[in-house]
Amino acid sequence: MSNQASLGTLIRNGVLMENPIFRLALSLCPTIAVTNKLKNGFMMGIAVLFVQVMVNLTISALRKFIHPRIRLPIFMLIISGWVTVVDMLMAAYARAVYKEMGLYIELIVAFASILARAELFASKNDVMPSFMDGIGQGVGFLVALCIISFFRELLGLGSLWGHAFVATKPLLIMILPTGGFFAVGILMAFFNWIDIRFFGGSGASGAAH
Amino acid sequence: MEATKKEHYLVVSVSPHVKSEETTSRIMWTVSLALLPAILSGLYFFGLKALFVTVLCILSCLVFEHLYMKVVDKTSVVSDGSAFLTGLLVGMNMPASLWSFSPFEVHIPIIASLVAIVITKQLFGGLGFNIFNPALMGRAFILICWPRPMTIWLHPTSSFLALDAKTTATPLGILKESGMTELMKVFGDKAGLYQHLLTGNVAGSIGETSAIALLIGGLFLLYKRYITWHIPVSFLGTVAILAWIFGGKEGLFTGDPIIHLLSGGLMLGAWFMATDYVTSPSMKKGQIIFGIGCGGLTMLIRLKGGFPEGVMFAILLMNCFAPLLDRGVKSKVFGLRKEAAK
Amino acid sequence: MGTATFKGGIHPPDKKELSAHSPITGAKPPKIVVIPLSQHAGAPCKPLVSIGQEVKKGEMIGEPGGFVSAPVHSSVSGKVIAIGEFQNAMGRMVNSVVIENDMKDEWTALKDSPDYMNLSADELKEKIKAAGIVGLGGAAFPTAVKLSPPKEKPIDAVVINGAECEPYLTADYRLMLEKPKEIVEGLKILMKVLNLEKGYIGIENNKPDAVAKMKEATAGEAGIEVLSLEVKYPQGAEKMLIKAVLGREVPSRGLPMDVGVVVQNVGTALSIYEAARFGKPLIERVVTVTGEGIREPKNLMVRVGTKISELVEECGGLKDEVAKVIAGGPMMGFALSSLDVPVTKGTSGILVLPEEGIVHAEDFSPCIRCGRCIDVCPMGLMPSMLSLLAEKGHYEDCKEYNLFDCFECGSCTFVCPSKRPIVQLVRVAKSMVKP
Amino acid sequence: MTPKDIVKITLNLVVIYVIGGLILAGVYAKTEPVKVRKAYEEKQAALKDMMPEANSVEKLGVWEPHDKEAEYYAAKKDGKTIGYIIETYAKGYSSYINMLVAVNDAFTVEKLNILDQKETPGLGDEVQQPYFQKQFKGKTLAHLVVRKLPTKVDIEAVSGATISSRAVTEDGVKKAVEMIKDKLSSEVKNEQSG
Amino acid sequence: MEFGKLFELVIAASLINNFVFTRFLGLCIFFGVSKKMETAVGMSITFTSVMMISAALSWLIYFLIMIPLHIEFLKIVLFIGVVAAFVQTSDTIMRKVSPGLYYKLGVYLALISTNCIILAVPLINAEQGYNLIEALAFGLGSGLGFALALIIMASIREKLELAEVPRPFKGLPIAFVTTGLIALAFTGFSGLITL
Ligand SMILES: Cc1cc2nc3c(=O)[nH]c(=O)nc-3n(C[C@H](O)[C@H](O)[C@H](O)COP(=O)(O)O)c2cc1C
Ligand SMILES: Cc1cc2nc3c(=O)[nH]c(=O)nc-3n(C[C@H](O)[C@H](O)[C@H](O)COP(=O)(O)O)c2cc1C
Ligand SMILES: Cc1cc2nc3c(=O)[nH]c(=O)nc-3n(C[C@H](O)[C@H](O)[C@H](O)COP(=O)(O)O)c2cc1C
Ligand SMILES: Cc1cc2nc3c(=O)[nH]c(=O)nc-3n(C[C@H](O)[C@H](O)[C@H](O)CO)c2cc1C
Ligand code: SF4
Ligand code: SF4
Ligand code: SF4
Ligand code: SF4
Ligand code: FES
Repeated sequence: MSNQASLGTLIRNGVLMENPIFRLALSLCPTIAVTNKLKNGFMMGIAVLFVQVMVNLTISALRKFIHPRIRLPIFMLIISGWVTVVDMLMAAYARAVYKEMGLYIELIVAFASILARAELFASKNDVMPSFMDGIGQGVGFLVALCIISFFRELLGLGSLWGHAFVATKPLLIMILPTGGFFAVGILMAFFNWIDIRFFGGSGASGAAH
Repeated sequence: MEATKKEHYLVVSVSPHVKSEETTSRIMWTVSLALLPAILSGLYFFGLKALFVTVLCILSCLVFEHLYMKVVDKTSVVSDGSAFLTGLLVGMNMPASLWSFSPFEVHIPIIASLVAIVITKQLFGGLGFNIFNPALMGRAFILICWPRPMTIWLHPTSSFLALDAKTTATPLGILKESGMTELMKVFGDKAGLYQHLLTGNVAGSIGETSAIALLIGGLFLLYKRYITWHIPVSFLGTVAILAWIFGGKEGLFTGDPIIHLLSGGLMLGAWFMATDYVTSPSMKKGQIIFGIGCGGLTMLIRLKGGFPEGVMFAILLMNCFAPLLDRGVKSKVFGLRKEAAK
Repeated sequence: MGTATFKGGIHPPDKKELSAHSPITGAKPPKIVVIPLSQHAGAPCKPLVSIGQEVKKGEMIGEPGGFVSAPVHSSVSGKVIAIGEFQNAMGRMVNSVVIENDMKDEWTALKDSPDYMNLSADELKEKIKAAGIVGLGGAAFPTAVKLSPPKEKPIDAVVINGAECEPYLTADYRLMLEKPKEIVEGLKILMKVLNLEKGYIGIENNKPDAVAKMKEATAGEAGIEVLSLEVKYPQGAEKMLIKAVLGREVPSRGLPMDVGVVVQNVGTALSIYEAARFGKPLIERVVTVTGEGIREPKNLMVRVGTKISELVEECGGLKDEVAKVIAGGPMMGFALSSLDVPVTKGTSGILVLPEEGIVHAEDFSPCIRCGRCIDVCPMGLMPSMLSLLAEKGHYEDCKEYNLFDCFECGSCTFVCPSKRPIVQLVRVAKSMVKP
Repeated sequence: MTPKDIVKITLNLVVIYVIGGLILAGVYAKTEPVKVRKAYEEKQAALKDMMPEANSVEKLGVWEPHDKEAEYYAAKKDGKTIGYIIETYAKGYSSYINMLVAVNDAFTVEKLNILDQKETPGLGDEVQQPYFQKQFKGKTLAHLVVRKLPTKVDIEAVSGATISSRAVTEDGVKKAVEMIKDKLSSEVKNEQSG
Repeated sequence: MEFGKLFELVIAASLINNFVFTRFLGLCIFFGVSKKMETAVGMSITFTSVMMISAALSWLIYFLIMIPLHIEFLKIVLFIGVVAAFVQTSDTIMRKVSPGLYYKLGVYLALISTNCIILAVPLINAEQGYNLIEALAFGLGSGLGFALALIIMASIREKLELAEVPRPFKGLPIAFVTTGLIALAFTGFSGLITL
């Protein structure tokens, strides 16, 4: 990705073409673990967005200063620092959500997608593009989480953001593990289908890991 | 001689030039036939409602299979009988109570059929490629989605047209929740219980209750060599042994294996569902391990787990291991000794 | 039941009654013979004649082109009218000598040896070699080569293969009924050449009269044993035969000589006797012309090079317009695209299936993993996996499933309920990878 | 690695650690009190909610249902004990069900509040529904039994979830009431004898 | 009794609360390396051992250093540091001591250090307040459960290679659906042990 790429392209890439979840199959754990409710999915997305942006900012700002030999450990340190910040903030101010998905917030630290962006983009670019890249990536993640959790909550609980539409639970399994895997699998297939059908793509999603 | 040559049209194909009469569809239809005694017994005890549910499942499966083939532009092979058999088995695994329109519950068997045919079978490449037993996956799916309707059992009545909905618990349900004494209270004595279990005069899924009818069908398949003894015998044997050792309340070796053998979905599962070619290992040694695994998991769930009945989950869990068993157990190649293997 | 056998195998309807009761008769002398110079496994022959040359019956017309090869002789007396590429039964073009029969049946001078049993092993082997004898059981492997095992592989038994397990075929059966003595003599020659004490004759027990005849013929012969074998295809495949008769397992991808055995077909044994006793080269063989699609099934003594169309004609012609004509048996034979091809040393039968007996290979369905093919494979392979891997182009992976142990007997394909062309797929895979 | 590199790396590490440590410590200092305060408030609110008429709740002690730590409290109004609130765990169908039980000074159940459970959605988790929890008000020890048929006197099971219902009623509430009754009477005894 | 408890812990961690099928941890690696049996087995071995050792290491750090110093809030930073450092060290040691083993398993080590599951075990141990033995048992159970999931999945995916999966579902989507179905089968274990 060159520096000339416009900021808009950067965001579009993150949200659509290189969506960490549907196209790259990265950072899958929270994708399934917290997406049984729209609210949880959204909060997770926000948390990741925040971390990604802050990490990109920090790293691009410090990139000239960091010695290449200890690049990766420093990156990890920075990421875990920001995750800790988010973790503490949520523990204090978003307690209900945090109680349900605290572990997965802490696990943001190990998201391959965050480290990958830091390494591939932020460590080579200026603050502003890195910021935009972070937004693009983070929003992509957020959108994916919202799509998945939208379907799962709607089908599984018959509600959205906690507001029930029907008295029954239409397809309870959707909020259970099986439903999470189904939702991601079927959405991935759907994007592949679009790719094949309208863009003549190969439909092969997923770089390993 | 020139004339002879001109007159004749010679068909050329590769050897062998003769083939056996057996076909895939004949196998599927014969297995369906072997299920006839059990389904008749189900209809006898659960009446018109059972008929309704079973037919609904069969039709849904056939329709979904056909529609899927149309959507993906393949030639529909509904006549091969495998979708019919799947539908029949889905139906036989449903409680007859699902016939109800109010509360509206007839969508449940339809969704089971959808999951069976489209998700479990066709998404994986269709006949021959599915990893999991379609009928059982369909059932597991709806059990999780609608646990309440799926655990409401009609009382077996002999009146075919009865539309009342008297419900009761299954023998295994009673055994799990209240223990043997309660079971004896309901059925009088052991002999009475065995008799009920054999004939099918107990609550349960439509096609699972009559052990004797299922046994007849299973032995028929065995006789026709459509299945081999390996899976049923190792499955049932493991259940019997474990039930005897761990099934008793008074300590080890005091359990009653017969109750466990005759009740629940065991007979249906061991003879007709664990033996599904597609989802079980193809080597005999693998099949025996598969059967033992099914038996062990069944008893683990029945005795220790959260569900009163474990056959369905046991078979599905072992389905996960079938490809592994096929990979691990290979045939003994003629003239190839272990150390000689290159 | 005590009858010897192997693991696996199938029981196709044997249909032998169509021709079992018709004695071997000489086929009408052909007007023209087309004699391929490559009728055997191994190097083709070099022609010894030229166009226009007169040849006698039994005269050598092609000399061996290498160590694994066998000479070819004229089966008629007459004039060479062409030498060139002609189609053979497998549909391949092979170099052949065409001879016009002058109907005089003049033999070349043959070397008679009434005291053949006193000849040395090497002399006998030389006679067999000169007579151009190859295995008549199928692969047409030069017999003299088989009889020269390397030193490190001592041979201790010879087995005469009278199984004739392919459905329909009755050539070996009629030979055993009609020429038992000669076959036993052939066996004794084999034992002498290989310096053996023991010889066996294995016959499937659906031919009790042949078993009885051979027992009678071997009465009083020390060291020769006649065994009746379970009726099961492919009992006659040499690895299975050796397992059944001697209980030995030829190692994977090995040869019978690896377990000290030589296997020869009954027809081969007869030819060996005739070569040793009369010096007669291999110019004719028994061919069963049979099947529901032919009017008069027969067992004929046919000269090598006779066109198959002539045999069909002699047996009353085809019944249907559409038919399948097979050189060999129904399990392993080749379907002919033309009847205008010659009988060779390896042609054991001509089978005509009528229109309604033809199974179409095109409409097959996915493997349902029923395991029937695994149960019947005599080699203990997993044909289901082989066919699936080959179908999807994973040829290399076929080797993990012992692709090259398959000898294409067709048992798996016979039983498959999904009608999968397993053998064909195996052949494709074999052609795509190196062993 | 040149000495210059080593210096730079050390500098790197020191700077990052110091800055990072400062930021984290700062956030920690800001959020931790909030977290602690909120947790405390939530707990107080929950306890208060159990006994609305009480104006203070006092911790009495700790007990260990199913080896898990749980507290019990005295609810006071104007210094006078009007009831007790007990936290407990019950062994349910697939999880331990965490709940608060409030009893008045006659050991009649005032209120039940299920705090946390992971029972089967759609079945066992119905015990969280108000219609089930409301049944407990006014029940004495003798009536803390589960019936599968409609009942006004005892506790009616959630249909299809007898195990969870029983767990809440018999393993949870009943044991909690028995425990508090026991503890208090033995205290009384102790006081009398001491 | 103590032993029985530990056994329950191992069973619960490996089957009932299987990392992949019910806890949704380590999914990137799970989908990434389950394509071929060989890699799945290599990963399983590496994984189970790393899991146990890092459980022990982080337990020591948490209970002997962090709690006394009241710096629990740094647990994310410290755990990832410790685990990454440990993985890095074993990488170096393995390369020197046993190049053969390194050749086989080295690549998995590298994958593990950036994986969420490696952090999950210490975090859950800390949250549950397990003692050292329990923490080890939990690490073992989680590792075994993950290994089981990987190996099952690899055998299934190798089989699916030959199947006519509809094109949009080829590759990862069908792997997800498969995992969903396995997870459904694994619900059979629910209620086995109350957690
Ligand atoms: C599947 C199969 C079946 C065979 N059946 C017979 C048989 O029934 N009789 C026979 O003589 N040869 C049969 N053969 C050929 C034998 O394996 C063997 O090559 C032959 O007996 C050797 O004798 P020959 O060299 O004299 O032909 C069969 C081969 C195969 C692969
Ligand atoms: C390449 C090749 C080499 C062979 N070499 C020998 C040999 O050295 N000695 C021997 O006894 N048979 C040898 N055979 C013959 C086989 O043992 C077998 O009899 C022959 O292939 C007939 O096969 P059939 O079973 O299809 O008729 C050889 C066969 C082939 C194809
Ligand atoms: C999928 C499934 C989940 C279940 N979950 C629960 C549960 O969470 N709580 C419970 O008490 N019973 C549960 N059960 C039912 C019990 O096994 C048992 O059948 C039930 O408690 C009997 O209650 P009933 O007599 O009211 O039907 C479940 C059953 C199934 C099939
Ligand atoms: C012996 C036998 C048992 C079968 N059992 C089942 C079964 O339990 N469930 C099912 O959906 N189909 C069953 N089938 C039908 C068929 O194999 C199944 O639809 C395939 O799994 C579809 O690929 C069975 C077929 C046979 C021959
Ligand atoms: S079919 Fe083959 S093996 Fe069987 S008898 Fe004929 S030539 Fe021999
Ligand atoms: S089938 Fe196999 S053994 Fe028989 S001739 Fe052909 S290659 Fe040789
Ligand atoms: S053709 Fe090959 S795979 Fe099939 S049965 Fe014969 S030897 Fe086995
Ligand atoms: S016989 Fe045919 S359907 Fe059966 S396993 Fe073999 S190849 Fe598959
Ligand atoms: S997010 Fe858990 S392994 Fe990638």
